[in-house]
Amino acid sequence: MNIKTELCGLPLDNPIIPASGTFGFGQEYKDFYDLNILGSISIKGTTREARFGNPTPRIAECKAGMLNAVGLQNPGVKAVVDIELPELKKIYLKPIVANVCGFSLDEYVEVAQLMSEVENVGWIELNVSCPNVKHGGMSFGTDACCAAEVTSAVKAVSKKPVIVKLSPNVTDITEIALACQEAGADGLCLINTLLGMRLDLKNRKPLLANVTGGFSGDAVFPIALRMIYQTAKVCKIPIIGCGGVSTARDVIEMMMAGASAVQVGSANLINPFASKEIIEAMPKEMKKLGIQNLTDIIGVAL
Amino acid sequence: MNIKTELCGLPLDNPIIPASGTFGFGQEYKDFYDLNILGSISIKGTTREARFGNPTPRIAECKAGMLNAVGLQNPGVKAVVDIELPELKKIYLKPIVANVCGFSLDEYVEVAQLMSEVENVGWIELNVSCPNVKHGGMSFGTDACCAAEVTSAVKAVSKKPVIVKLSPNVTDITEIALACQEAGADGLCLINTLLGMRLDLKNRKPLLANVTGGFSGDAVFPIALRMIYQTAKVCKIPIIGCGGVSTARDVIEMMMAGASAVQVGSANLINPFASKEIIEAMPKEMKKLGIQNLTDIIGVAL
Amino acid sequence: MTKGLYLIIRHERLTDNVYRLVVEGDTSSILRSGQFVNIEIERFYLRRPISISDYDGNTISLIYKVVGEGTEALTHYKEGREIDLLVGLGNGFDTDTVCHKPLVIGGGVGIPPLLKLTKELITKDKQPTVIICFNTKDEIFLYNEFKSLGVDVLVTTVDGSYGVKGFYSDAIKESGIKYDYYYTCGPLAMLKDIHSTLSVQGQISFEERMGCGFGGCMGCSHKTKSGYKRVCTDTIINSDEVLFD
Amino acid sequence: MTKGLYLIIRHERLTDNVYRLVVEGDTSSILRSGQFVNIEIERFYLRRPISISDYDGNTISLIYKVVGEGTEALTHYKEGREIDLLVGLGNGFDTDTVCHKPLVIGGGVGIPPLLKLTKELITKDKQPTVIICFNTKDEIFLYNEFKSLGVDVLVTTVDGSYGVKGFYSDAIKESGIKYDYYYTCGPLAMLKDIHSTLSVQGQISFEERMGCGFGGCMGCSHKTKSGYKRVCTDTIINSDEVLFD
Ligand SMILES: Cc1cc2nc3c(=O)[nH]c(=O)nc-3n(C[C@H](O)[C@H](O)[C@H](O)COP(=O)(O)OP(=O)(O)OC[C@H]3O[C@@H](n4cnc5c(N)ncnc54)[C@H](O)[C@@H]3O)c2cc1C
Ligand SMILES: Cc1cc2nc3c(=O)[nH]c(=O)nc-3n(C[C@H](O)[C@H](O)[C@H](O)COP(=O)(O)OP(=O)(O)OC[C@H]3O[C@@H](n4cnc5c(N)ncnc54)[C@H](O)[C@@H]3O)c2cc1C
Ligand SMILES: Cc1cc2nc3c(=O)[nH]c(=O)nc-3n(C[C@H](O)[C@H](O)[C@H](O)COP(=O)(O)O)c2cc1C
Ligand SMILES: Cc1cc2nc3c(=O)[nH]c(=O)nc-3n(C[C@H](O)[C@H](O)[C@H](O)COP(=O)(O)O)c2cc1C
Ligand code: FES
Ligand code: FES
Repeated sequence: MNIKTELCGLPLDNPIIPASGTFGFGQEYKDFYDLNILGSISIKGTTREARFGNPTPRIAECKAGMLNAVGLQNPGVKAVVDIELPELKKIYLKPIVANVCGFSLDEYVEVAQLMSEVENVGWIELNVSCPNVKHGGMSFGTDACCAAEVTSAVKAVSKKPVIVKLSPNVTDITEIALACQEAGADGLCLINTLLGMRLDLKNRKPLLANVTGGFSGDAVFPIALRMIYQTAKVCKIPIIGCGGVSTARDVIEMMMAGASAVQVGSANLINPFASKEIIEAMPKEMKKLGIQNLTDIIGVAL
Repeated sequence: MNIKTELCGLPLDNPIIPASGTFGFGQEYKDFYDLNILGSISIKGTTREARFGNPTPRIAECKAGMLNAVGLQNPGVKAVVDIELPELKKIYLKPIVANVCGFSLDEYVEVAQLMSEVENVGWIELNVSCPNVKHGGMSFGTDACCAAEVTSAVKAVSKKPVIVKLSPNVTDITEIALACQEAGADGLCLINTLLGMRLDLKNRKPLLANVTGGFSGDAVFPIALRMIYQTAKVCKIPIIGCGGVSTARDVIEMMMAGASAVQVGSANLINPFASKEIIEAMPKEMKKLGIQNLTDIIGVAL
Repeated sequence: MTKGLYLIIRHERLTDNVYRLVVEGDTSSILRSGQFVNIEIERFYLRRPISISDYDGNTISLIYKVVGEGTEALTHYKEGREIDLLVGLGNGFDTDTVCHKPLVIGGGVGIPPLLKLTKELITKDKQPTVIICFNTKDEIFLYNEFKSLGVDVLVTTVDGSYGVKGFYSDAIKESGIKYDYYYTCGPLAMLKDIHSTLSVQGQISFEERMGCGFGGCMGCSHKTKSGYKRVCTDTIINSDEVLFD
Repeated sequence: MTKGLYLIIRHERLTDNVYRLVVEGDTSSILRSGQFVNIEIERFYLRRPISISDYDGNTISLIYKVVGEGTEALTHYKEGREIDLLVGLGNGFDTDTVCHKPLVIGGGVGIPPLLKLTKELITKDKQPTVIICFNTKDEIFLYNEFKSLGVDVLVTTVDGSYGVKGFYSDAIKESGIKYDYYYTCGPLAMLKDIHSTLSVQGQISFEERMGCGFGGCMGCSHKTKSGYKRVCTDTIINSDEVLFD
């Protein structure tokens, strides 16, 4: 059984990548298992300045999922480049995915450029889809022109392949996806979180201080799968599938729908060994389904 | 404890309305319990002609939810008006919600007009959001102009309040909601199903014959709640909440977010007594939360 | 239809991946053989429909094959545990049809409902011949139960490892049995073949992916000569109404 | 941190809505009192963080209050059942600080972690005075456990139905106890009051809604004088670092 795959020309030992925001900068998981089993790691979304993010509560529970309104807490690109990435390199030897966010075109460009110069950064993941920050984030990802504009600006400076991470909170995901492809994106990651909300019934007000939050976890899988499928039908560039993945079967389903690699997000939070366990379960599930090479099934259902 | 509420000027004994497509025309449930406990009943989406709908499989399971691609199977408006509604009237004495669908503006208008003339129809529910039919259904609900156009055309002929049932598969629900309100809608129902998909891993192809289907059930609740809240913030007309409701607490949460009544859909399918059990549980949950009159909490969280 | 908690009083493995689950509870809503129950399985959103293989005043016997995650999870339910069922779904077999020597043909996990059916046919003084079809010897189940009813039971295996080698049709050919009607449940290919091959009338049991199991969702519709039917309410269709596409 | 299945060996009701759950399993990752476990509860997506009230070589004692659906569901877990825990989360109390007569102040379900803390303080030759605060007499729990350690235990109830009427501060006033440090866990209002009122240094245990409990999601951040901290990894903060907003 061969679980290797490839992403924008770079080989991956396996398709499993912990999703941005659910794996910090790797340090929190290093005592749980040897991270080098992972295909890659997508680091916490990074902005130019350090950010505390939104006030708490920032987390709410849902049936089969969760809301977060962290709001891009991160130490800022300088600290990430100077401290976090070198620290991560000590414990994780493969190229990582640098998740980049911004509140203006300039910020995206600056952060992406700095990140792309770091040796252990394999890919830039352009997060135009964070629903938890005002003026920026998702607003870039819900309009095809904006998404294209930021994509081509970042492409112009990036020394590494640029993967645009799309928001599912749109009427037509393929319109945005195609615009990014045309603007030069090397790949797409879908999906980021859906915009959701919960109330605190005792206090009769929104549970999250930020009012709304990003919905992720088991519940979102069928929506993510549909968007991957629709996008893979019309786009040529590779896709990272993401959203509600918690088993090896989910990974296979996303790859059959067109994903070349798969990110695991919230599942890591409720089971810190999730990504490792999924990787270890891949060969058994592949055998059951008669899959020899994982790359054989990418997009077979299209 | 007072569980009465009101919808577009008509009183409801309680806010619970089985959602369209999950309660047939009432007959399937009549042996399970006395339907007259229900606030109202929304009947299966009706079109001008009789329709078989989509080929099977039409149902797929998801974590915490389901996909359906029934595709508006119904006996056509004539049979509904002449047979189904009179039959329903024998077992259910209150006004019902007539869910109307079409493939053209004309069809919506014709079906709605015929329905609105039936005595036990209390409201017209304009389904501009069915994701399971090509050319029609959801395409009317994802564009503000189309939604407004069909709303005002139907308003012009309807003898009953017109509630527009919106699709959640849009970038900005408030834009569509406001357009409908301006076009004269008496109320809004949100949400219909989210567009989702599952694959059959053994056959390596989409599980549903229709490829995609409408995603409903527990999983969609936080998305529905967010859309209700966002819409209630900007619209003055009453809202029926719908999507993932399975408990009395869910009903209360939706009402606090701005819903005047609440539809229960998929929950009826996995527990045919769901709507009844929710109604019966309302007073106890209200007591726990110190709610005397249900109408007091409509929109308190806004 | 009854909804209720049923107590698992027996749960045993019959073959490598076929299990028998016997539960205790209200069976008053079961009116005919060929009806089914819809089982709630923890962590799964939809219920799983399984035919009633046998029943009496207060027990129901179900036989199921592990094909996916839901049935796999069900195997872990222990005796003594309670399980939420919708009971008495579907129309069931009509055993009052005029016939004397019906064939009862089952394939794989289509066989279970035929056990109670055969008992009913015997009670109504018909003389059923049972043909049960498997892939191979190791997959055979319910043979002794049918045998003990005192009827003729023919077994076929595709690989010939037990009984007649081949399919139901080979059993008919080899044994030369006479029949004037049939009842059948099994894989679609078998049903189609029976429908097009046998010259007598019969009743055919169908399967479809279900949302509810009791007629509420229109998820399971199929076309028949007399219009659209729902598999969950019209599980069993007279052969002259059946349309295969 | 250890993740594993822990066997429930005792589960009992202490007051109307407070329960003690004792589990057996690997405790090697628990390094200090004041750490917590994160409990997987069936049907709930997120785990529930509960402080370790006491532990030894192979058992962990948890005390929890029913406040919502998750803790309600937990009450139905029977002895003999296994439960999935992340064990040894959070930084825990530092009992090596230079002090001789620390106050240990707990309110409501902030009291549990203070039991093991008090034991540790005694082991380290400090002379703790314990103040545990409740609303009313019927809500009192752990009193005997603290008493049996041989330390002074003051109880307050808001309604005066037992012990000192009022709050922790009334107990200090009435008893005139001397102290040179404090450890506290309880409702936010109490923590704020302690922080602003007591003139000595201390350690304060915080709560926040958590996504993971081990530092992975940044869901639980709060601001301190030395920058942003995560409540799950820095549950307990020195009073001179604490910022209340
Ligand atoms: C009326 C009826 C009677 C049945 N009687 C029996 C029986 O007596 N013994 C037996 O072994 N099986 C029977 N089946 C088939 C049985 O329902 C499926 O094998 C079972 O639902 C598979 O569940 P799973 O979770 O293991 O599979 P999964 O593939 O994981 O299930 C996913 C979803 O697909 C549905 N599904 C999968 N296969 C089928 C199928 N063949 N038919 C309908 N839905 C399916 C499941 O119910 C579930 O909703 C019957 C089906 C129907 C419709
Ligand atoms: C570090 C830490 C230690 C704790 N120790 C104890 C203890 O020893 N005994 C005890 O009774 N309680 C303790 N709590 C509080 C306990 O975690 C909550 O009461 C519990 O999670 C409520 O769950 P629920 O499902 O009943 O409530 P729900 O309101 O239904 O829970 C919904 C969501 O909100 C979260 N939540 C609700 N209240 C709180 C809260 N106060 N703090 C954090 N998350 C919350 C839940 O974990 C869940 O994710 C502790 C909390 C933290 C953070
Ligand atoms: C707590 C949390 C924080 C997140 N932070 C980021 C982020 O910084 N950048 C980003 O692109 N996505 C972020 N996400 C989104 C995830 O990377 C992922 O796209 C989403 O959660 C869906 O996957 P899942 O269902 O597997 O969690 C975050 C998600 C969670 C739960
Ligand atoms: C099987 C099925 C059929 C449906 N048919 C219709 C329909 O005909 N018209 C309509 O407006 N909505 C239809 N819906 C959508 C529901 O009315 C409801 O909006 C949706 O399922 C979300 O609610 P829920 O999560 O409670 O199921 C259907 C849903 C299901 C599951
Ligand atoms: S399964 Fe719902 S109508 Fe048949
Ligand atoms: S709860 Fe996840 S970082 Fe603290």
